[in-house]
Amino acid sequence: MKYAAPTTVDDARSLLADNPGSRVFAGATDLVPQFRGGRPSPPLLVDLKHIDRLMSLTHEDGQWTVGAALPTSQLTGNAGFTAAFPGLAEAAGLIGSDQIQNRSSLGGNLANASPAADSVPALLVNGAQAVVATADGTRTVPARDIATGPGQTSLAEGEFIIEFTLADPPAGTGEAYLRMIPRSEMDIAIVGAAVRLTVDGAAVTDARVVLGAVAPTAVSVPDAEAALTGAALTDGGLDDATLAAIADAASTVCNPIDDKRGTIAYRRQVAGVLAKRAAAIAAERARNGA
Amino acid sequence: MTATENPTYTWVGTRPIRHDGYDKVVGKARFAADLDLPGQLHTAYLRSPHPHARILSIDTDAAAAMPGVRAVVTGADFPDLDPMNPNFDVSVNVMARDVVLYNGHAIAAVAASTRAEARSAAAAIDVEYELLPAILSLDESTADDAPLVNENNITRFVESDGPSNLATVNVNERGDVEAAFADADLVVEREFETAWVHQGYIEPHACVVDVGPDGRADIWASSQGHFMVRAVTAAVLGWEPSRIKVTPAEIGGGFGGKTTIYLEPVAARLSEKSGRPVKSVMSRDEVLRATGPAPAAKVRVKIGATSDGDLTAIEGWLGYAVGSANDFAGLVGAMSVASYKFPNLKLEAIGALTNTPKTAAYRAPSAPHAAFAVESVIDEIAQQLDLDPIEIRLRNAVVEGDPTAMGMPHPRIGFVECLEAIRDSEHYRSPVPEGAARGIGTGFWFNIGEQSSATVNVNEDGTATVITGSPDIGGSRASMALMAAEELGIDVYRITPVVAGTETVGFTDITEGSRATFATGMAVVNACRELVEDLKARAATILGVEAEAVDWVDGEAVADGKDPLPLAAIAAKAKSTGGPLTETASLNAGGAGPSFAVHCCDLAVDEETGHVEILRYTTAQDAGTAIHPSYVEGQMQGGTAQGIGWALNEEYVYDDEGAMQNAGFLDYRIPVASDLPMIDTIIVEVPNPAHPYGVRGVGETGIVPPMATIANAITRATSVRMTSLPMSPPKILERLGER
Amino acid sequence: MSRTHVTCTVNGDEVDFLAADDTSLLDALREELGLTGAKEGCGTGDCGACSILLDGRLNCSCLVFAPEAEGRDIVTVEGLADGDHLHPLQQAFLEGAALQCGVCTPGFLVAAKALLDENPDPTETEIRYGLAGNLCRCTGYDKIVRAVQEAAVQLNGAGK
Amino acid sequence: MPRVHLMADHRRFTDGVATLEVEGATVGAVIDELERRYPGLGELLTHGASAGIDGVIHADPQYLAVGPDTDIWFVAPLSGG
Repeated sequence: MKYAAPTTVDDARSLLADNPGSRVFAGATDLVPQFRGGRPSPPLLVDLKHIDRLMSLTHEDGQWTVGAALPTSQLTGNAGFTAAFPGLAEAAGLIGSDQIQNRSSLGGNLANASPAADSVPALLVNGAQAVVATADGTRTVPARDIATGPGQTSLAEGEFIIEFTLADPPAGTGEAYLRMIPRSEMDIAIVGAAVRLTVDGAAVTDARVVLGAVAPTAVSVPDAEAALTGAALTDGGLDDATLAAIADAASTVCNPIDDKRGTIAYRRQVAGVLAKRAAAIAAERARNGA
Repeated sequence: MTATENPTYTWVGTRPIRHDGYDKVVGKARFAADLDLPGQLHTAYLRSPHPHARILSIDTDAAAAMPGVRAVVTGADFPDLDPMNPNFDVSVNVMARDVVLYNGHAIAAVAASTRAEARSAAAAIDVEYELLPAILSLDESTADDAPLVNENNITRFVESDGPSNLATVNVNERGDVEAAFADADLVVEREFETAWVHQGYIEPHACVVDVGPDGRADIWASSQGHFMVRAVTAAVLGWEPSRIKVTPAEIGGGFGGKTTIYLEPVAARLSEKSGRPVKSVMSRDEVLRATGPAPAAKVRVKIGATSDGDLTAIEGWLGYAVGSANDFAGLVGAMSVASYKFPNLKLEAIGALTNTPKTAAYRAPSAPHAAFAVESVIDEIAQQLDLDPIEIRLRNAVVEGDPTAMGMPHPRIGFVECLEAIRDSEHYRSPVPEGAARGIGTGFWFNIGEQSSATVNVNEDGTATVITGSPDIGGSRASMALMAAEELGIDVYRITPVVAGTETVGFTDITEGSRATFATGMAVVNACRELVEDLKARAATILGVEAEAVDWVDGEAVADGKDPLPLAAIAAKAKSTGGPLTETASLNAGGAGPSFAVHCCDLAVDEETGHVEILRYTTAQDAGTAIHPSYVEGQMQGGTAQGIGWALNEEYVYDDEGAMQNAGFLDYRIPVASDLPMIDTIIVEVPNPAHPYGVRGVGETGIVPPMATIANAITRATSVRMTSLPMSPPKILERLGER
Repeated sequence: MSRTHVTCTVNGDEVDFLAADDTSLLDALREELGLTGAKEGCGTGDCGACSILLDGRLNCSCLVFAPEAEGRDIVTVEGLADGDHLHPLQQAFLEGAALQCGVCTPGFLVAAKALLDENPDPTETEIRYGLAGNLCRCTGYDKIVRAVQEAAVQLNGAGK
Repeated sequence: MPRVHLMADHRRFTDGVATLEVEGATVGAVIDELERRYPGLGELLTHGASAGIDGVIHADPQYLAVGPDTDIWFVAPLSGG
């Protein structure tokens, strides 16, 4: 297995074109365990961290651009970004230890296509767009269209994610991400739940709810979004009926599996609990931000 | 030898910086995997993907022809031992012969110039299997028509009429339990189960082996006992032990799991075949798939009590799933639950074989499973009788002279003192925090003595070197130095404690059973006492007085009318007074004192997710005498943390094919720092009369109480009695849903 | 087998080595440079025993490919002490008995340094979460957390 | 004579008797006498038991001297972690 560290998107593109079967990587936090687990290694590893564009974080004209290979510790360490996207920052900050945080990236977390990826539900509730390097240019697609199943993506051979774009959230928006793990750290989510709410005065005007680890890919919960949209918001937060409806909707939309990390029944039940709790936090944040 | 009452010591009980500490904080300490020899080869193993299969053929030709490959071995390269040979099971576990007994069982190993080459070659070995029925649980193993797990297994310690799935049986009985249950005011009976759990040492097994052209082997190994490594490696190879020299590397944790061997004979054979040194290091995946977990268990316990809270009878059946072969020396640990004065008792423990990795000792082997059950039932009795959980235990606690489960009377023990220490602690006296609940649990371990040797040399500058053969897992060198400093009367930093190899110190058994500070410490004390006699005689010569006129006080020879003669001055005249100052002592120590512990835990349960948060934890344990209190606390805290992991999240997850699904630290979830609070320690000191300083040994007991302590707190928090370990969030939520 | 020539700074010294491209930085440090302080406990980034600083940031060296070290600045446990003068963390670990077997200790020391570099006055909870990537099976973490607290006091008291 | 205490699973050799007096100046001699009286029992005690004497467990007790007032508890062998 050879290693290459191109410094431009074009160079990376050429390396991938010239070496079929190659893999791009940023942190390799998933890749190395896969190799050690016996997964055949590719002929060439293309390190994306030397391409400035993939390592940058900018905020211009109401839009954040996050390099796909940027270590998540640099996202969580950016005060502007964490203020704008507290839930996404929380999610990014949950990917493994401090050691992992200095390697893991949003691009890797999404392109690895683990159903349990922490940052993905939070990316999706924020409507992130992925800018993808193609064989001869770039294309921009919703982040939600990248992962298609466990370990499967819509990226063609030789394609890789350059960056994500996220529009500034409207005033009165709050978001939150919660996950369930058996320990307090270092685990893969058994369930993850991201909620983003926008409020106008005393009611929710826009709601997005996405769950992780309960289906082959991160899934939206339209019924929860419907229950939230228009829901009243008081000093006490969302009312119990709305919270119950969110929990029900989240549990219903699950299509989880039994595995070493959790059972179907457990994931279903806890998906509802976390969706409800994340909604309550998002509502609180939205009120404070409104 | 008896311990002094209320002794006042100069060094014993102090907390010096450990002598090997500097090397360990600057990265210089040499663990086995840190050693490299010129020209060394690296190994890779082929391991069985099936839990039980006959090996029809192994084709290693392609592997042997691959780049960098210097040697390949299979079971055919090792002699077949007689099944009654005590090392038979280890021999088969090291390398499968005709049958693989578990998924992960070693089938072949390759030595090559690089690890990558070795791995590629191992993968190119072609094996033909005939699958055999696999037993993956205790219930399957003990079923009437169960297929045999291991056709060579004969039940130990009882008469046996042929191969069986039963590994060992241990029955203890007194009084009449049936009559006692009939008379009891309250009888509580429950069944509990526990999962396979791993010792989880951070250092994977490793060794470097160099077999020379003369056929002699040099082995550097991380183990709990290098004389054990020598003996067992020799047995597996069919060699005389003296052909092998074992140098102990630093050991990166063991907890019982390194009281046996896996790699050394294979590396030796590969070195012999290749003529090159061979370094063999397991991956974490191999550690979990192929080295010693502790048994899974099923425990049924029935306890009777009077309405006043007197425990009148206990009946218990304790079944342990011990894996594919058994060197699980008895199940006496299961009997450690008899911490109470049950007048009537009937306990039966069995070990049953399963097509899973051969189990190995893990801290207080077999006691945690049993204590989980018994301490849970006693707590339930306390709740039903509305008694304080400590009061009911105090009321029934064994004291000196009360019988153990085996009937033998207890020596002086400190159970009552530990219960009182928790009862009187700030933790127990403070109110339970809002939203939390408190649990109590106890445990004990017998501890063992065994053989140890020590040599003490006084150097020409008046310093001393203390040489023992006990691998130092948790700071025992510092304890040896403290005891020597106390005896010799010199500064602890003027003593260099050394763990020496098989050719440079007398035979010493494994560091296990909390015996190092106890038994090896006793050898050190004995050697020092002989040395002091010699020093006094030399001083008499120098001072020109009768030997009887010399006393040894604070590191000096003292005689009436003479200036005191410090040790350094005597050392400087060693040559002219009879030659080098050195003494050696060896012994087979009896009198290891049992150590009891009582734990107290506050926790909160998230009733919507089943997640448990440990909020506060206090442990009181009888150390006899704490030679180095910091490392006594460390043993108490470490055992407790392992017990908390066992209680909450640790378990082997197998698929239907017997393949471990969580063979890594990501999904085999040992506690991380943020899972735990500070673990407060109360060292109780009830000296062991059989040790010159009263040492009991503290390593084992700490892991025994946490499971019940936590279960009892969860019950008090949720009104649900958890009977299955681990008490992971899914299991707790499921039980909460049944309320 | 072709090997790549890598030049980098390790513990203040410019060094170079040859390594196959798929060699981990951990293996390169241990086998090519003889720096065996960093340990392999898992090889998958889950235990932290191989922790190093890479351009000042905490990393598991088992997850870093050796060629990635080209031109970078690396600090291992061997580089924490200033000559014979131990780093306050090392001293606190010794005095506080914050190690038993010692195999996780190098990783903890490096991780704790990274933590205190970033957050000189961490709370107990911050220490526990900051060190959650480092597994210790011997101590129950109690004495490790206390040693980091003590080292923080020492470092802050030194006027840093 | 030394008093011998048997574990429950060894009492089937003795018709359920748990405690008996057995002649012998050492534990080994006592085991030999037990084997003579109850064929098979001595073999199990030699290879599958430790002896607790005066509150102290001995793993290899063969040559330990015992007196007329000694209680010998045969217990399953013990190891540790």
